[in-house]
Amino acid sequence: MALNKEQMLDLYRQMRTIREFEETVANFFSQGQIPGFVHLYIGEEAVATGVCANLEKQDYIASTHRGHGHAIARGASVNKMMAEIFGKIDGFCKGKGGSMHIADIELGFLGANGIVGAGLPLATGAGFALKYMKKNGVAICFFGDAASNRGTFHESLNMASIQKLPVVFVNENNGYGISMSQARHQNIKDIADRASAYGMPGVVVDGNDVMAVYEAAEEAVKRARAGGGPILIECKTYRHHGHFEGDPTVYRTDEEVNAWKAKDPLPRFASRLQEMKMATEAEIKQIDLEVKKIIADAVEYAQKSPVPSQDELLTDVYCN
Amino acid sequence: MALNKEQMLDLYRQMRTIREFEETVANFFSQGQIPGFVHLYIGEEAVATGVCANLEKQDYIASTHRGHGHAIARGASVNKMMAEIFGKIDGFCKGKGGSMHIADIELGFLGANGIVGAGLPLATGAGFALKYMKKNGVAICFFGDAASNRGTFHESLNMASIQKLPVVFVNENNGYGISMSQARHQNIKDIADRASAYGMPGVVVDGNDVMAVYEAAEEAVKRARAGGGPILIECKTYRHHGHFEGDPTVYRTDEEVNAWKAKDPLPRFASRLQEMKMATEAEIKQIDLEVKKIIADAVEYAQKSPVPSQDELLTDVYCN
Amino acid sequence: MAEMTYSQAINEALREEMRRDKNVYILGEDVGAFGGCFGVTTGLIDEFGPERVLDSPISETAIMGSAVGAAVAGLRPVPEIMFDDFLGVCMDEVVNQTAKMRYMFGGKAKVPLTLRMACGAGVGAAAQHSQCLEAWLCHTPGLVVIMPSTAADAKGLLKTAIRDDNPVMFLEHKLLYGAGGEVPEGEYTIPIGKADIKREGKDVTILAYSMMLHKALAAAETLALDGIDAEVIDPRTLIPFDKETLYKSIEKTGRLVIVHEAVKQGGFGGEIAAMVAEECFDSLDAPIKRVAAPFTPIPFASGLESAYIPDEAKIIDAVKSVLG
Amino acid sequence: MAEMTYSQAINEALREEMRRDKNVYILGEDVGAFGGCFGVTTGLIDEFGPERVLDSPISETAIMGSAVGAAVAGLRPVPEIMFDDFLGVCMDEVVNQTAKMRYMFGGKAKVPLTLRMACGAGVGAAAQHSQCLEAWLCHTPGLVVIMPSTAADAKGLLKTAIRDDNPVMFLEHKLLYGAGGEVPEGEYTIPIGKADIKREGKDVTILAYSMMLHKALAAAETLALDGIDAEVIDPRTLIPFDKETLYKSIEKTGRLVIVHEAVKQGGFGGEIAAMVAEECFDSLDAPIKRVAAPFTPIPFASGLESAYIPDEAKIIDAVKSVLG
Ligand SMILES: Cc1ncc(C[n+]2csc(CCOP(=O)(O)OP(=O)(O)O)c2C)c(N)n1
Ligand SMILES: Cc1ncc(C[n+]2csc(CCOP(=O)(O)OP(=O)(O)O)c2C)c(N)n1
Ligand SMILES: [Mg+2]
Ligand SMILES: [Mg+2]
Repeated sequence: MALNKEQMLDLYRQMRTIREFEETVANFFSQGQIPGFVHLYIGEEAVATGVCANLEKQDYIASTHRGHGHAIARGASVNKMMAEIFGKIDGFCKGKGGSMHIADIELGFLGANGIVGAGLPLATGAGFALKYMKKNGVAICFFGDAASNRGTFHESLNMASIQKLPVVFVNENNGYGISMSQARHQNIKDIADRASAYGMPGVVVDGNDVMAVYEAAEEAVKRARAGGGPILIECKTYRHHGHFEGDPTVYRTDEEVNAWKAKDPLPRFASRLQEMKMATEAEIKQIDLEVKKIIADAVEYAQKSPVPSQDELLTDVYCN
Repeated sequence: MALNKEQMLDLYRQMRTIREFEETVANFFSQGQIPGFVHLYIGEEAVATGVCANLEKQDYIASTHRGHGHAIARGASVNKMMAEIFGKIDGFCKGKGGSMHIADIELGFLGANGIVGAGLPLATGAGFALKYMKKNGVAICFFGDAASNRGTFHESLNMASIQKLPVVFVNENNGYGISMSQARHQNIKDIADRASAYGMPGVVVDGNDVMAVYEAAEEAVKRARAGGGPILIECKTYRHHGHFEGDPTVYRTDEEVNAWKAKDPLPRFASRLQEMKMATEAEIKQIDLEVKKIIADAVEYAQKSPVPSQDELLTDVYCN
Repeated sequence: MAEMTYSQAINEALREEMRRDKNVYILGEDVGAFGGCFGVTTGLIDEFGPERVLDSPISETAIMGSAVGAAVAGLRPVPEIMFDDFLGVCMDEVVNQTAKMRYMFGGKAKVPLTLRMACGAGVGAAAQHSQCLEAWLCHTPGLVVIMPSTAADAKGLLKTAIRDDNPVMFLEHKLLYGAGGEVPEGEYTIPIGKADIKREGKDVTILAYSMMLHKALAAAETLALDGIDAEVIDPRTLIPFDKETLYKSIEKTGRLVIVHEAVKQGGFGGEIAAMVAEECFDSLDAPIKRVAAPFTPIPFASGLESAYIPDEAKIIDAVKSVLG
Repeated sequence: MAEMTYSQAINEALREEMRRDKNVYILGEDVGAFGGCFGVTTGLIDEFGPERVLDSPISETAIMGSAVGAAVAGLRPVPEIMFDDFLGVCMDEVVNQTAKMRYMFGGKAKVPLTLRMACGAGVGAAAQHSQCLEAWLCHTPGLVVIMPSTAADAKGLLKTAIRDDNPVMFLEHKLLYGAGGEVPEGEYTIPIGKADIKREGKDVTILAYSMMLHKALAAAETLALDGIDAEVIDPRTLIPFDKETLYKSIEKTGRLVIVHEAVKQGGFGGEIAAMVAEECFDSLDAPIKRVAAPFTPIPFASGLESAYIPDEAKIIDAVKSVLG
């Protein structure tokens, strides 16, 4: 289905929101205002954005340690996200989870996850639940190239396939698992090729092209909703920053980074919008400004939010 | 390399030894003389026999819960095996392991294993050691069709492939994981197809034809020894007995069992030997008789062996 | 009361809860037409169909991981892991996902699943099919841990577990499956976290659970012949643990013997002893004794296996030693 | 003596043992040019090459499983799991293969591997990257478990571990990596199974290990100002555990406080308390106190995380309560 102007601009706004959010987090992290580990999504915005634009209320997504982009694309409040990352009580998890555990089940967001590859069976289970309850829903699982070497990948794709579950497995192939390049961590070029081991289709997409991602996901989601079963989509992309903030990235060259920055999904889509006469440069600048304000507000929200009180330590372990 | 008469008869003798051993175990199990779980290899003899005939002293094999055939094919003493299954001190493991843990590292037999799929990383590691120590060796991993759905399969094949290890992964596809048919536990026909997910070759072989298995393994082993890396061989076969002794096998039909019994690797190879004029019927009968005696002796050996003394309970937990 | 086996009682609990709540489903290896490795799920697929009684590939990680995903998405999965020895295969899903999800998400997730598994030695299944691994689970905040010793407890507690919104680890002893017992007729449940005094006594408290409860009761009868009146407490639930019932008993008897089948070192008995030594020290008239398995993997040979498993004689010795 | 960090000391131990024995190799995620997530293996690939310092895919199951295979085939693997929190991913390989192989095979296998991993909270890494899971390992017959608290101990014990023919679980606290300490010059090793009295005293025994040893020592100094003379014992090795040193100390002081960072319930402190309550009961003049983490996953927010981790104040309180 062709997207109209408003929808196209929404895609752009979404990507810009992620980018702005991440740059802001990077900034506060470097100032020592955010504890723990922070993994940024900068450079990969087109993937989450293109995929999540296809989702409906009943759908689920499972995410990774690099989860901010997925959360924003699923529609999570940037205020609550920022507050969580700052460890504040108004965060999604009352400050108990932090960057690696932002979640909102109500929103269909099964959570970022600190265990690489752990989201794969979770999404499989959510897909099972949707099918079981006949909700006409779909579960998306985002996971990295390196995660595709974990046993959970294998077991989940196999199970989803034999149970014909409405699950779309979205591989974010950014070429590295921390310092290990894809060429060193697996002996294949396209992760999508692994789909055939489970009797499901596999598709390769330019992960820096939000429209291409959108279209591939559209087809996959439609197929899954119609009972066609799971599918594996590989999105080729790149992370501009290090694995985590503070990573000196000794394992890659400037040339490589620059080549990928030239394919940055944001300016690329902005030009495309202009070429297609969907937006003027001014309109795009306007969105950028609006987003800046929204993220600045999120920071203010987070900074104003109190830290959790000490009795929060022992609550939420069990339901009563 | 074409096999000579002696070698061919050895293959037959090996298979007959496994068959006789297993039938004897079945018999004693049904009389309540063997405790625990017993999984028999009857019907699958051609696989272990054809593969192991290619091995040298320095090589390793990793086995499964259905490991008697592998042990015998690797040259393990049937006396010590029988004693182990009877829980006696002269068994391979002093009676501490039983059927599911028969092992002999000296012999290059890394052990039967009670955990489905656990042998895959073990063989990968043994292959690594052989390569590291430049021993010109190869490690074989036997595993079932259902085991190919465990995460260990995925992680091991991937690791063996990127490290280019001399490992031959031998899938024994007997069509079932306990009661679950292959068609229900995975959405593919040939497990060998999974090899491409790791950038390694995959081959399908008639697992009831010992010569076919021998030849496929010969090539794979040669390639692995020469530094060509790992390979996956799928042997299509069938187990005549239930999953474990005592299994009522409600999950399969008599037709199916009978169709496979008609392809029984033993009479099939016996006929072939006669067709090829490698052996007369009398010679084959003679081997059968000799084997009967050997296994009867093994039973006597096992029965005469004492049970382990009580202080064995606490030894062998640690090395000193 | 009806007489039935532990296995039948569990089967009934599953059946009743599946009838009551259509969101309850079973997923495990060979749980369908095969009825499960120990026959516990026999017949359920006939009533509920393959949509609710799912045979799984050998993929414990996906069994457990998908159960968590389904649970947070609104179902009440009752996954089965054939042997608790295989917990190591899906321990990450149990500990880092199932147990922590609610807390990590600030209370905004519920994980109402019940993981059933068979534990215990005694059938010659050797080192990888005979363990009692409850101690790992009892060290994991977020989990409920239940180990019933009788058919009635198994049924009542399993029903409660399935209805509970917390993830429950339900350990069934494989030697108990065939054991018969009286089970109340009709609908009933047993609360989580309530110990049961299986025998009243005044001289010594014996705390024992699962298979060992029966050995403790047998020991108590033998001790009675010597004029020793033992109280035998079955905690039934390990997490949450009913301290009150135990402490009250110790106040009365002044002596405690703890019995479990798991390896003694690092076993849950250590936790109980430490708790008592900290909170009940003044009620104690003698050292706390633990009767549990030695620090060794489980041997195959029958004679060795019997020597490994705690028995009546060892319980009696322990009781006599604390009585001085 | 040379001053170096805990991390450097571990790096030196690895380097020295790799020089000494060509069968020693390292396998783990990003252990090569990246130097490991915490920089511990920095520079080793330059000296030993990628054949002996292997970057692994994210496949802990294969890391651990292949290490076992390589170990029985004659090598001395030193695999690394980035965080002990990921043990759940390869627990089967650790518990059912590594630990049990020798016993199951009747003594006819050796598994000389040393699994290194980082543990502990304090850096805001939240619930899945901060745990201390030694209790699981201490409940597993066949394993050696070491948790060094100083650079010198880390170096000497790691060297011994690598030479030992048993599988060793070596837990390094991530907050200690940057901590400096005096390390003996030249070749030395420290025996497995020997506790170290890090501070002599006569009024109370504090047993603490890993990061908590330092908090215990700090508490002891503060207590000294109040005239309380605490003895601080660092077991260093948990399995095998040096009972003798501990019991001798308790005979002197009559009081015991156990401190560890892991969750108290089901933690190894329970085992120690139970052991003492059973075997040393008559030397005790007061209940045994444990200072350890509460029964909750580890929170992210700094204030909550600090409240979670046992600290000096809690140790002081516990000591005062057993003295009081
Ligand atoms: C089971 C597990 N192993 C290792 C890690 C440490 N770790 C965190 S992220 C990461 C790399 C992940 O790479 P990939 O899946 O490609 O995702 P990316 O970071 O590139 O988005 C690793 C090794 C972990 N969190 N969990
Ligand atoms: C991790 C694990 N899960 C489940 C089991 C129980 N189990 C033992 S054998 C078996 C079936 C194995 O099937 P397959 O791999 O095809 O081998 P086969 O028995 O057919 O030779 C199962 C499920 C186990 N031992 N280990
Ligand atoms: Mg990546
Ligand atoms: Mg099979």
